[in-house]
Amino acid sequence: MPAQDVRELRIVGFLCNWCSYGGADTAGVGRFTQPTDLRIIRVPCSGRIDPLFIVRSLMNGADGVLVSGCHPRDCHYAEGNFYARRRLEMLKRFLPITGIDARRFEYTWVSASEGQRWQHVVTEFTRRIHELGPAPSFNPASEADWNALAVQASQGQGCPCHG
Amino acid sequence: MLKIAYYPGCSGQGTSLEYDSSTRAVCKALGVELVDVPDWSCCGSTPAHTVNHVLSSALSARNLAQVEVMGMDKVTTPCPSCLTNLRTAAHKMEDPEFKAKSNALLDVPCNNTVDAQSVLQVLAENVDPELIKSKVVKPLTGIKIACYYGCIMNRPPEVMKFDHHENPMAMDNLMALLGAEVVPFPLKVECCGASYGIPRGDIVHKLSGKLLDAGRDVGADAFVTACPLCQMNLDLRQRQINDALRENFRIPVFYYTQLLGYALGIDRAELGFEKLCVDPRLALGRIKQPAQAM
Amino acid sequence: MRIGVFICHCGSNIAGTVDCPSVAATALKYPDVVFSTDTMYACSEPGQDAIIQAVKEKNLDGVVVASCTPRMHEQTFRRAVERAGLNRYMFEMANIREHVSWIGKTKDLNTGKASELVRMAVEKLRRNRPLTAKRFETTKRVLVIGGGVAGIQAALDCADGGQEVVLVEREQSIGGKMAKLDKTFPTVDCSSCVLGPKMVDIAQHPKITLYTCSEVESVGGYVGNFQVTVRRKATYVDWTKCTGCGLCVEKCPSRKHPDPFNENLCNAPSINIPFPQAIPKKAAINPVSCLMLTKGKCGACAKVCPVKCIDFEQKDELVTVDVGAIVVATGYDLFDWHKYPQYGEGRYKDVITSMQYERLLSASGPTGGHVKRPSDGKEPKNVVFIQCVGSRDKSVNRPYCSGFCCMYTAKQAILTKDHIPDSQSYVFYMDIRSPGKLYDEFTRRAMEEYGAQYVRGRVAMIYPKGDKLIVRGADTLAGTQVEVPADLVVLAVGAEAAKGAVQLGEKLRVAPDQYGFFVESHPKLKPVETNTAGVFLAGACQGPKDIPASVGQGSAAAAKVLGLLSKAMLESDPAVSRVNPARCVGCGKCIQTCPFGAIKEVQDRFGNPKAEVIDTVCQGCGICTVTCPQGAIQLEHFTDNQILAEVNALCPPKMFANYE
Amino acid sequence: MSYGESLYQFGASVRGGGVSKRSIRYIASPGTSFQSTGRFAVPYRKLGMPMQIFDLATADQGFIAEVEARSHQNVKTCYQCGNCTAGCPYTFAYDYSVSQIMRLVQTGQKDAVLKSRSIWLCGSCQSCTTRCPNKIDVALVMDVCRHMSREAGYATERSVKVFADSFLASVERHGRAYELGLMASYMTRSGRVFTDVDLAPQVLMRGKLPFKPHPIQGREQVARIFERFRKGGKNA
Ligand SMILES: Cc1cc2nc3c(=O)[nH]c(=O)nc-3n(C[C@H](O)[C@H](O)[C@H](O)COP(=O)(O)OP(=O)(O)OC[C@H]3O[C@@H](n4cnc5c(N)ncnc54)[C@H](O)[C@@H]3O)c2cc1C
Ligand SMILES: Cc1cc2nc3c(=O)[nH]c(=O)nc-3n(C[C@H](O)[C@H](O)[C@H](O)COP(=O)(O)OP(=O)(O)OC[C@H]3O[C@@H](n4cnc5c(N)ncnc54)[C@H](O)[C@@H]3O)c2cc1C
Ligand code: SF4
Ligand code: SF4
Ligand code: SF4
Ligand code: SF4
Ligand code: SF4
Ligand code: SF4
Ligand code: SF4
Ligand code: SF4
Repeated sequence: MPAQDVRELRIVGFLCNWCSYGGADTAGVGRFTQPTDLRIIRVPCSGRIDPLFIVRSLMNGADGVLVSGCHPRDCHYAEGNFYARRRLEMLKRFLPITGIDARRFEYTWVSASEGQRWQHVVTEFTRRIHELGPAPSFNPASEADWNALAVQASQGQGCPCHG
Repeated sequence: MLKIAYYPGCSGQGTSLEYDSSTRAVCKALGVELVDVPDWSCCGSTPAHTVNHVLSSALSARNLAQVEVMGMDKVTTPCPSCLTNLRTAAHKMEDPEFKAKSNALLDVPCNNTVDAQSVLQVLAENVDPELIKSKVVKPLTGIKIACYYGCIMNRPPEVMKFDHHENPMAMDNLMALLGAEVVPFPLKVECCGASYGIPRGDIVHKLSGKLLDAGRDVGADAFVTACPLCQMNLDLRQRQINDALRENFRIPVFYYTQLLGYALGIDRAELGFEKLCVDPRLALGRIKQPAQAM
Repeated sequence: MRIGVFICHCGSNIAGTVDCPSVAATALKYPDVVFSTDTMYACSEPGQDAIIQAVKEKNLDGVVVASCTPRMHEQTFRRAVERAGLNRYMFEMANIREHVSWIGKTKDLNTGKASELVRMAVEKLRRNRPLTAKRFETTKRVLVIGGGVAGIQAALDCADGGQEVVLVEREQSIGGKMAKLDKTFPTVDCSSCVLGPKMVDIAQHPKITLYTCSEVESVGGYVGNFQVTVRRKATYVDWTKCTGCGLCVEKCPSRKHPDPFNENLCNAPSINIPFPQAIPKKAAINPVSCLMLTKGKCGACAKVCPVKCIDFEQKDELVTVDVGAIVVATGYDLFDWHKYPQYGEGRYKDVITSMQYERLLSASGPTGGHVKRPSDGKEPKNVVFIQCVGSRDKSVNRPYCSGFCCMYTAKQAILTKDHIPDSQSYVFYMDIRSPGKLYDEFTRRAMEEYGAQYVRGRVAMIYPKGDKLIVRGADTLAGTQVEVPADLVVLAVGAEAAKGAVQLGEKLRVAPDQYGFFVESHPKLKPVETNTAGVFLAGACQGPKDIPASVGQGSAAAAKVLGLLSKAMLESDPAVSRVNPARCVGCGKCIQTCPFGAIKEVQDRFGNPKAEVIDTVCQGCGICTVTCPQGAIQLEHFTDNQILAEVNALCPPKMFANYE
Repeated sequence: MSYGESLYQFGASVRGGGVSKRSIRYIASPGTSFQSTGRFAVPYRKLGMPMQIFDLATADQGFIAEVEARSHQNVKTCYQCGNCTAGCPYTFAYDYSVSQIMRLVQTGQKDAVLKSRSIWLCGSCQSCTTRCPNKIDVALVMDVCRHMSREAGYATERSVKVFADSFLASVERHGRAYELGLMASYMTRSGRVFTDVDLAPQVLMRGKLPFKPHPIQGREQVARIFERFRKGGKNA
């Protein structure tokens, strides 16, 4: 069942300005049809993406979060995406600990010319989120834990459960 | 005293009896105790690995397993062909899947804990050159020697992990230590024709002929080798080569252990010079007597 | 705050699948929005005028335009709001064309999505603050590092363009590799005849200061205002007095040290002028071999020098120069072919490198231009060239093509025939790479007119036989093995990064690639720029390049420098990071993380360490912002609060879920 | 003589302005190579034999995949530099040079590869493997091709196959190679009864060929290795 035929879910995208945002533009210019669920927030660099943003999105009820930056070694800021990769990898490992399905979060690399790739990424991710269905409602009581977790992920520190 | 498991290899029982006996003699003299691997079997040699790698590995692994039973973690063999098989088997068995396949052919599985090294490597790495020097009673002064290593003793380097794959020096250094004049032999690692002597003698004639020619070119009185196959091709087949190429080579081909034993003054009977086909006496005659050498 | 919202139809581009008036109507409900309308073409003259008019009439202090991608028209609208009297950063865009109307088919879903994107923009705008660019003056002086042909060209072009230039060269003379070459392809003209005059121009140009025997010690500052410290190494000769007469060179008794200029084919005296056309033409003492400096006795040069300029006590000297821009032109080095043991590892004297062969061919070389082989001085008849030595070979970690060796090998084959008419050249090659004007014709000429025998295949081994070297290779076109008895073997060694390039890159904050060549800003569109503003690249330091390309880049880098320094003042982008000293605990994490070295440590008035961003260096990536555990360093225009406002607009926090 | 004269020289003359006419020596040329054992001559790809035309579109992908899987090598990385051929001492005896074998594998020419002589004549000297710029274990690829050729029932160099078979039979029987028995077996199986008879006096005189095998206790164990192998443990 194509994702756009059912009720929209809430998917937040964080895209770096130079590559992936451009890639999404290229997909638009090429009229590569995509599901409408995704809303994109533009940031200068994937290295600017604080795990806190992702955590906050999920906490506030987003059904999925997609992050995309420049391909490794192609970063406009030389190495921002390496920082991003480290932090996001860490976050991915932490999510299940807090009861969030890690499949609701994904990161990828798309360059400004890869319109088709962007279409594919969005379609696939949206399909995945629709398969998972709407996110279960979240207990705000643990917000403090969440924030602590995000801070640790941003600094690339170890798993919070094991110190 | 260094104690190490010893795998003589099939040729040591036949065509290279003198290599085996001289190896045992020099090791003893240099304080390396060789303990025969009990009930060792053939490593499969080239035929096995050209038929199937698991079969080849299993044939070698049986022997590695025997060494494990001895409670030892190192085995040495004089024969580079055996060495290649033992090391290649161990190298391949680093892949657990392959190891399982190989072990499935065996009664007693091999844990792959044994490192196989050539006797040459053992001598080069574990015996103090000064000790060897001190034990030399008949320096090899006066003889010009070309050291020929054969193609597989050092290749491929990722598996063999000893000396240099294009310009090995272990024998050169040893012979120089004994006082011989080592001529720079450029084809140290070229192939002699390997085991094709029987099925395709013509190949051996050509390849070994090329080596003999290069040896003559650099003015060698004799070859020194560490490989029974090389020795056989160059020595036993030298007459065939002369016939095939209309040549007249008369270059004796020693095992390095024979000359080492000679220099150490080991009983001639154990060195087996009489087993060489090309008469070595002329070459040995070039060695100056110690009195003159000094 | 008073916000105005403009929803663009873009003809039917947006309006076709988005209900623009309804988006505009919805926007009016958002906080602080006091005006909302839809417009046919927001970017057109009338569209912009309408925005300006609305700002003035409705007294707006912020504008949201929902239209195409900001990558297209953000600047256009920023200039428009500026014309209306607002700060250019009091503006936000919502991308409802590329991200909505062009990719979604369903009108009501598109309309809903467009409304939400507008709401995000509004929420962000509510937290924007006016930002103003800093303006600063630039130092009208250029540093060129490396005096090869690329650096020489860049220096001359900059100086001719009116800028002062400081040229720093590591060796005793400028000229680089080109100074060692005999002739150059594809015209086979004499290398020193074309390069020599340029070198003289460097020496004589009133705007150029030349420091040879010098290296960059440290670099501080930022675009327009770098402070560079240069180490001038001791030459033990007072160059202000030395006339280059060469008397000392003749008299020096210590002559056993290999001569690097002649690629170690011969020895050089301890006091030397590397070659007749050297610039500057001054003598220098090699402290490693000089008898006086190593053993304390000799001094022959000091006795003979007519102007008494020998100074055994001379020390290295540090000079600091202020420059506005830097051109890096440090060139390349040659692959160490000893990594191929099958070529003899140096055991065979008649196996030499291509650069050594250039010296043998050169009239100013050790043999006076007579090709003699090193082992016995005989003239070689069979010369074998082996290409791709240390190039296109993964096993030695050099998978790339060095680009110019095919061409110089063809040149050397031609020159061999010129020098020794009864010689025969053989060239072992894998492919012939000769794109360029007159290049392929040139390699064809080597074969067709000069009879060079080209053999397609690599060489497996070289071994001596008698006084010949047998080269055993493959002829893959004939499908078999070949052997050639050679008198001389010339290895076309590949190019690799210059020694010390990585360390220099660290000082300049220019990243080297995995092989040590400097990375340009964009492989196609910014080939001489780097990611560090004000630092440019020229020549083979960016990747293997022949002389025409190196010179081209030298001029291109100069054009960039002149463009930069032609502005009286530079403006820095105000969307940079800023530290809140009250929150900063001085942990230094941001300093370590910033890829551009844009953060420095300062002390507040109590002596506590604090971070401080250098506006002009910061590139606005925001990596530091995520790193700071205190949230003390915030990237302006993309602060945590601004981005979280967008998140909240999109996914309202549960407790206020129904605030609408 | 110099050894050079004993080599077969084909099409070696060098054109162009050179003086030294025949200084490139072509060690072997496919299509023209010919070998002589002194006793009988075996023509390879006969002189004047027409070229084969390969249909690239019908490349046997399964064959490529199998060679890659069994050798753990990526044959696509071979860029046909010829370094393996340049170093291979056996080139003069081959019908396809080793780099040509690599190319034929790359293009999925299963028949040409499995029926070639080269894969049967490779001496496993490791020159190719050691020097390949792309770190391909070329000797291993040759080995694997020989395995596949054997499994497909080919034996292009029959004497080589018979020798290997005789050798392994001897090992299976005695646990170690029994050289005299191996020779006898080889001569009967190959029909080449005069092989090396000229050497017999030298060898026997020096006591180098024991008349009796050296049986070992574990020879049953060794025999079982072969037994299990034949029963299907062979999929390497
Ligand atoms: C054998 C051979 C023959 C060639 N023949 C030709 C030809 O015929 N035609 C042709 O077009 N090209 C030819 N080339 C290529 C040519 O050499 C290059 O294209 C050219 O030299 C590149 O110039 P460059 O200024 O970028 O680098 P370089 O010539 O390498 O100059 C770099 C300079 O920077 C200096 N330097 C390095 N590091 C530092 C540092 N840290 N601080 C200060 N100074 C430093 C060096 O000392 C050097 O003077 C040949 C190359 C070779 C190897
Ligand atoms: C099939 C193909 C694929 C390619 N792919 C790549 C690639 O992937 N990467 C790459 O780097 N390069 C590629 N190239 C090369 C690339 O096209 C050129 O390098 C590049 O276009 C050259 O740019 P230019 O501005 O010099 O010339 P052009 O692109 O030719 O531009 C010249 C312009 O001048 C105009 N013009 C001509 N005469 C006059 C006149 N008398 N008066 C006024 N205007 C005039 C022309 O209309 C044209 O607009 C490719 C080339 C081809 C053919
Ligand atoms: S003698 Fe003196 S002036 Fe002449 S080159 Fe030497 S140092 Fe310079
Ligand atoms: S002092 Fe040094 S440089 Fe001068 S002449 Fe003596 S050795 Fe040469
Ligand atoms: S330019 Fe030619 S010789 Fe040099 S690396 Fe490239 S292909 Fe090889
Ligand atoms: S003409 Fe084009 S395709 Fe041919 S070699 Fe040159 S660049 Fe390659
Ligand atoms: S990371 Fe934050 S707290 Fe640490 S020094 Fe930088 S700004 Fe200050
Ligand atoms: S925004 Fe980027 S460039 Fe600027 S200070 Fe932070 S890390 Fe450095
Ligand atoms: S050496 Fe390696 S890359 Fe070159 S042809 Fe042989 S297999 Fe291919
Ligand atoms: S291993 Fe085989 S193919 Fe490779 S070089 Fe040796 S004989 Fe030739």
